[in-house]
Amino acid sequence: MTLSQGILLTIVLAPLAGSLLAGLFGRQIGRAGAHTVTILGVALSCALSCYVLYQLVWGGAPTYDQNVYTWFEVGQLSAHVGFLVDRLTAMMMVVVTFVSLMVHVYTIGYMADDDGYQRFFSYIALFTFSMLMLVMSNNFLQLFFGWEAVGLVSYLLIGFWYKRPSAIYANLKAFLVNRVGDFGFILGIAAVLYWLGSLDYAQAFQQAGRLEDLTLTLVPGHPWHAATVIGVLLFIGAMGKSAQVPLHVWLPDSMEGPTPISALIHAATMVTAGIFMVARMSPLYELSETALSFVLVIGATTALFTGLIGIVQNDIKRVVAYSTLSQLGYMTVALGVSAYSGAVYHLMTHAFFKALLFLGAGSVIIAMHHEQDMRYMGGLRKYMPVTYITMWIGSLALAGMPGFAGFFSKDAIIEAVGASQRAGSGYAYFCVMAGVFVTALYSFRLLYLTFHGKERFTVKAGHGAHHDDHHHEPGVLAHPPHESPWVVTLPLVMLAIPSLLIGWPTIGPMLFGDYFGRSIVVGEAHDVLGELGAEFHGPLAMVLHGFTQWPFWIAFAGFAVATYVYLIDPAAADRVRRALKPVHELLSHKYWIDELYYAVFAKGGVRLGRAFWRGGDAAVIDGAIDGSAALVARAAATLRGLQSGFLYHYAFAMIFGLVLLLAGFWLFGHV
Amino acid sequence: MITLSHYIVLGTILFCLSVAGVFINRKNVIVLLMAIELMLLAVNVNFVAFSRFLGDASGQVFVFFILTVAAAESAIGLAILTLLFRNRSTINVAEIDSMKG
Amino acid sequence: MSNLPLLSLLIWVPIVGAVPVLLAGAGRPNAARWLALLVSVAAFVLSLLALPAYDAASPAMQLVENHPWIETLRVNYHLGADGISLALILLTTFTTILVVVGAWEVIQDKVHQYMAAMLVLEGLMVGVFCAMDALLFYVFFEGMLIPMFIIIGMWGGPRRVYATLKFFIYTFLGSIFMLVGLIYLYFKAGTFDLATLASLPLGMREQTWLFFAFLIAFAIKVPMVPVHTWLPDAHVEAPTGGSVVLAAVMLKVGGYGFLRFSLPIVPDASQAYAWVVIALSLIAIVYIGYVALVQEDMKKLIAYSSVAHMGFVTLGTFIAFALVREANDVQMAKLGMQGAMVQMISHGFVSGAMFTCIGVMYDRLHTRMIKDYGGLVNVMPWFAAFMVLFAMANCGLPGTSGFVGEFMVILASFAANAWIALFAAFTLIIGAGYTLWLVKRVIWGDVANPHVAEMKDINAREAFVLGAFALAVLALGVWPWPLTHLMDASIGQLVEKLVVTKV
Amino acid sequence: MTFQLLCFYAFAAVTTLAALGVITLRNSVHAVLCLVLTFFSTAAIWLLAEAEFLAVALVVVYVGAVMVLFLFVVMMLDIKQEPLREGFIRYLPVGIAVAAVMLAEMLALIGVRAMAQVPAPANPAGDSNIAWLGETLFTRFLLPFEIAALILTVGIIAAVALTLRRREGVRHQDPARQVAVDPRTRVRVVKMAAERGQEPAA
Repeated sequence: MTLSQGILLTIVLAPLAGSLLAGLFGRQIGRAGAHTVTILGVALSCALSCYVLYQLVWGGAPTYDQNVYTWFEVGQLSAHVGFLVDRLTAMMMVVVTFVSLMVHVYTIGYMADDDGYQRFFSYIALFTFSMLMLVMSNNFLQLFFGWEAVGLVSYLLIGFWYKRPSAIYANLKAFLVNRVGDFGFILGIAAVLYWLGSLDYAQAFQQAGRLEDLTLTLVPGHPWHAATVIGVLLFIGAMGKSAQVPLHVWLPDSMEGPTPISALIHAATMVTAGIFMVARMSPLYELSETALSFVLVIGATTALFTGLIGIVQNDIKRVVAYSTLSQLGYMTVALGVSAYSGAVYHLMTHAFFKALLFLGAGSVIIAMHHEQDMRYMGGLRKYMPVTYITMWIGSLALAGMPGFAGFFSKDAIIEAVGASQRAGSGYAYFCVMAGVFVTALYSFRLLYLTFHGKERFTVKAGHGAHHDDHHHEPGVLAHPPHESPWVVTLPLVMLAIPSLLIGWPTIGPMLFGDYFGRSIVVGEAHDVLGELGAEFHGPLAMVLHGFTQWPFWIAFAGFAVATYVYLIDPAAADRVRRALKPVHELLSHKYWIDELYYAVFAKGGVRLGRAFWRGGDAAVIDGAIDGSAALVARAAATLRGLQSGFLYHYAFAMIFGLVLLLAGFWLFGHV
Repeated sequence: MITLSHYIVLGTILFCLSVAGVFINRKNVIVLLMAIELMLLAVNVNFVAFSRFLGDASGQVFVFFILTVAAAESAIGLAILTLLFRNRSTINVAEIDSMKG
Repeated sequence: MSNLPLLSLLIWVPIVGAVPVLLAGAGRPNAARWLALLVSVAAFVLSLLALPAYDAASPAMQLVENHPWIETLRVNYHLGADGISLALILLTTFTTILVVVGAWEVIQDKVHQYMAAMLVLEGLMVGVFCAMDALLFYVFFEGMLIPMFIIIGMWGGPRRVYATLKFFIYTFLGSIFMLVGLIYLYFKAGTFDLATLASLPLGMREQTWLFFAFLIAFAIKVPMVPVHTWLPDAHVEAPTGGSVVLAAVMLKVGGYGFLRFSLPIVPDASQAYAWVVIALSLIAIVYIGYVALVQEDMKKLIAYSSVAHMGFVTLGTFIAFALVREANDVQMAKLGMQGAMVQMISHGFVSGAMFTCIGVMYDRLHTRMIKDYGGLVNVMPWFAAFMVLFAMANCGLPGTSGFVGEFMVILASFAANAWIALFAAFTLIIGAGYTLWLVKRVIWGDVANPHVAEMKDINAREAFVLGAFALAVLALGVWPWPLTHLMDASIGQLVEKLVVTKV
Repeated sequence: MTFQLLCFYAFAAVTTLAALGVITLRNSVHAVLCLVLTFFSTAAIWLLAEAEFLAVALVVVYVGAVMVLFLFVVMMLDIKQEPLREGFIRYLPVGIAVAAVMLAEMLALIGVRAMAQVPAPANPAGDSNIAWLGETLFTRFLLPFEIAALILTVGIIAAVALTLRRREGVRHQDPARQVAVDPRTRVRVVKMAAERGQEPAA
């Protein structure tokens, strides 16, 4: 049983076809047509992905690694477009297409009265195509193609409501910050090609041993190991895409996009591309302790410090966004301690419960008539029970409640960090532990503020009867909130199921078994998951064990604090805020990083550009050019006096010239 | 016996006289034209002499052409002069400086 | 079929075709338009015919025509094409059709003269790309200036006189140096034949002088920093079609010149001074990127971005030296040079398309200032789609042609020196910065003012032009193999010759 | 001193003096006459050099045609002489100095003494200078000859074109226009609505 190229091509191209149909002929096929074709495309893709996964895991199909066509050929060097489908890829394919399918369905409800309906479907189908290209790639070139293509779609979707100044600001920012990451990424690819001689994964990994003795000297006297250079450069790309500190600033702003894409792109799939990429490159990363330590520290910093910001956010989507940042940090930490399968595993569980949380938040937003501020919510549980329950499931999974999907992956990561000997792992261990508390705190804060407590909105019938997304008065609704239609709740339920259950059957094979086989390579010396695996006695044992561990109690502390401050004694929140005013300021301004970047890079760039333009181009270069022209003009004006217009002056000049010439001949002989 | 030098010296003297003429009659176009004729004549004398002494007909052919061109030149020169006089009632070169830069 | 003098036809069909266009006269603009379209399509078909006649596997000059021209000087009418020439010729004929269609209703004044000038320009540009005799090359190289001079000077904007003079004097000054160099070579070799000149042994001192003579000529044409300031002015004042041809094809003559003259004739000096060109290219990429960022005039912005993109062409060309001679990495050198060539072709499409887009906007609002626009997507959705696509190509998004060349050049330059790659890769950020900021201010947002609100979406003719560009951009981005295959053998040979020193 | 040499000196002296007259005489008419004399004596010197055809041509063409043209012009134009003489005295020394310097330089360059010894070879023309000249002219110099003819024609046309002027208000017949008359342009038949007579005021 082998994988057929036809099926793989169909998986990739079906969403693209849907996207093109919906995008180019949106007007002809109408709204229903648009969502039908794209959903059909993605559904087909999802079904076939599941089939591929089945073939690989149960059908015993070997890893598929073949080129589809040659992209370019220069001498002996060539680049191709091709697929590498192993179990890692198959898992990603299933996650991507499944979440994407859920989001497609959900969008029918969420975007029901938006003018850009067809366009939106076209975009998200295009995104599915790009993401599949990314995960299924068998070479760096195609990886970069997918990498940038998802960035493009993200750009288009963040700016989907292009009339909003904040949206088009956010999408520009997202693209540019990602570009900073790509800057490193492309250099990383260049380094791979230079040292390993191929853009093809298989060939490059085969040559990875060559990196041992190679160094690169950028600053004289400080040679760097080739593996470290490659690792760090590629990881800079991942930092952009997966929003790691300090390139995390774009992700919270990306919430300007419609909620479905926040779920799909900015939580479940695209932002995890960086994690996937590092896991894919594990044969290279294993060669450099330094690069992995770098990954570890960055990840740990992201995990804790962005989570902290989440505590003070009032926008429901932003809370989830910061939580995403924090969870991405966890995944990165896992990568940093060589627990690649832990990272990928968390990626998978996170995709489900974070998509769930976002879609749930979206459902709340629909109910609140596009009000996103949690300060004007509260008590929603009686209006929208399905959303309420599924949100609880998602939050518990996020907080790492034993038994829920998030528990298995997160606990494994924390244990792995604890077991790791790598430089920086102490710091990382502290961060992830503290992060557990923070995660629980903001998760339950969100739940309490939204669904519990008193209703902090008023319903005023007849006020603002038009159903649009700009509200005049915060907290004033035209209609009472109500549960969302089935197209919205169905995906919630569909996502809640894996959020609840996916951990049980998968933890064994994926984390401690040999599910990933040779897709992920871990060096003998730092195989922390292998060590943990020795103590693994099935999921039930792990769950039970989980209740006795520190992370559970830390999370419980977070839950307790949240419960007291936001449910039992709401006034306490204000007291705490006042008591910790400087800290609150720091967090609510997100450490002033945005302001700093704006001042230094955006403003500074423009100022520098203006200086170059006015100073360099206009003053120096054109000054010299125009100056030389002016010099000629002045010289000509002076010499013009010689042209008196009098015939005899010219005649005299000629005769004098003749005399001089003769004198010359006479004096200097017969030359 | 007339030697080549005789002719050449004569040509030289004629030429220098015409140069002096250009200098001292700087305002009278007619005399200027005549001075130019003299210059050409001086050249022609040399040509004829060289042709004779080198035994090459080319020299005389050239004189022939110079005469042709000189005739054309003086015809046009005089025409311009006439035109000039008709338009400005003077042939004083000192008053003609519209070519001034 | 195979006996047709295809290259001669490619040169002379447009030039001769310009005569009836001119004769159509001012009274019959439609006749002039259709005739010009007919001629340009004919030229394009001819260039397509050249493809099957060309054997991409062989690096030799093909489709050669060699007739004595000025026998006393031993100058020959010697034409020939390799993969590089052919690619550029295709670009030329393709662009000309689009320019002719693009000018259809836009040019109302003296249509016949405009069209004729374009056709003559096309013929001359093709001539530049297939001349195998240095003097013939020079004649075409200079001749090209004349129609462009006329196009900018007659159909240009308010400051067109300044711009044309600057354009003309700059480029003319450059080519004078080249002429001096060529004459020196002529006295040395007794011929202007490029193949002979390429195998002519030259001392280092001579090579250095010649190198700088060529450098000045081609650097101005490309243009490289710091002799680039004619380009923004010329672009701003030129009519849309003029800008398109200028950016899409004429700048390529500079890059082509480096490949045909500097590298084969003075390889040792080129190697010795490659660092100059590389440094200037990097300055172009970074410095010009910043300058582009703050432009207020869209055409200027794209003009500056052209300078930055052409920096990749020169970088890719000269990085080959560092690689071949110092790192002994022929493979990467080929990649770099191939990247430079792909970048040239791609930049032809992308910048041509960008200028066309600006032309479309200008036709409606008669301003090129960014601040006069905003929220075009509301009123012109199809146009916005095209514009965003081309903007993405301009900032080198994979899947569009803009990516391929930059990618290759960055990969190659990393092999030469990581610092060079570092600066080159900076374009990813700054290129995206200026392009997308432009898009943000022009395309996105709410309708900025009542004038914008009245703008009509593109008509069928404009859609055809933009669509053709879009197809080219996407095709080249998704599958560059046909192009790289076409040029591979020629570039391989060029790089292998670099190894041989001439001193 | 042979007779020929004597003649040469005589004619040379006349030539020089006449040339001097050309540039110094106050009256233009006199100057032209002096120029005529210069040409005459030069023609004589050319005869001594056995260039008979050119000597004759000089007299016939130059003296006969060109100089007469000069005379015509000088006499036809009513030129005030006085302003034209301004600066004559002032520039005289300069003129003489320049001429003298030039003469000295030229003579020094030519090397008069060295050439004084060159004897005249046998006349290559043989008996007929005209045949000799004509043969050369119509074989080796045929094209220049034709061009010279063209130049003369152009000169004539140019001279005529320059001096031609159309006078306004001169009545004269133009036969070409008279013949080319088209009756349709002469008579125009106009159709008008019949005019109704004014009603007499009651």
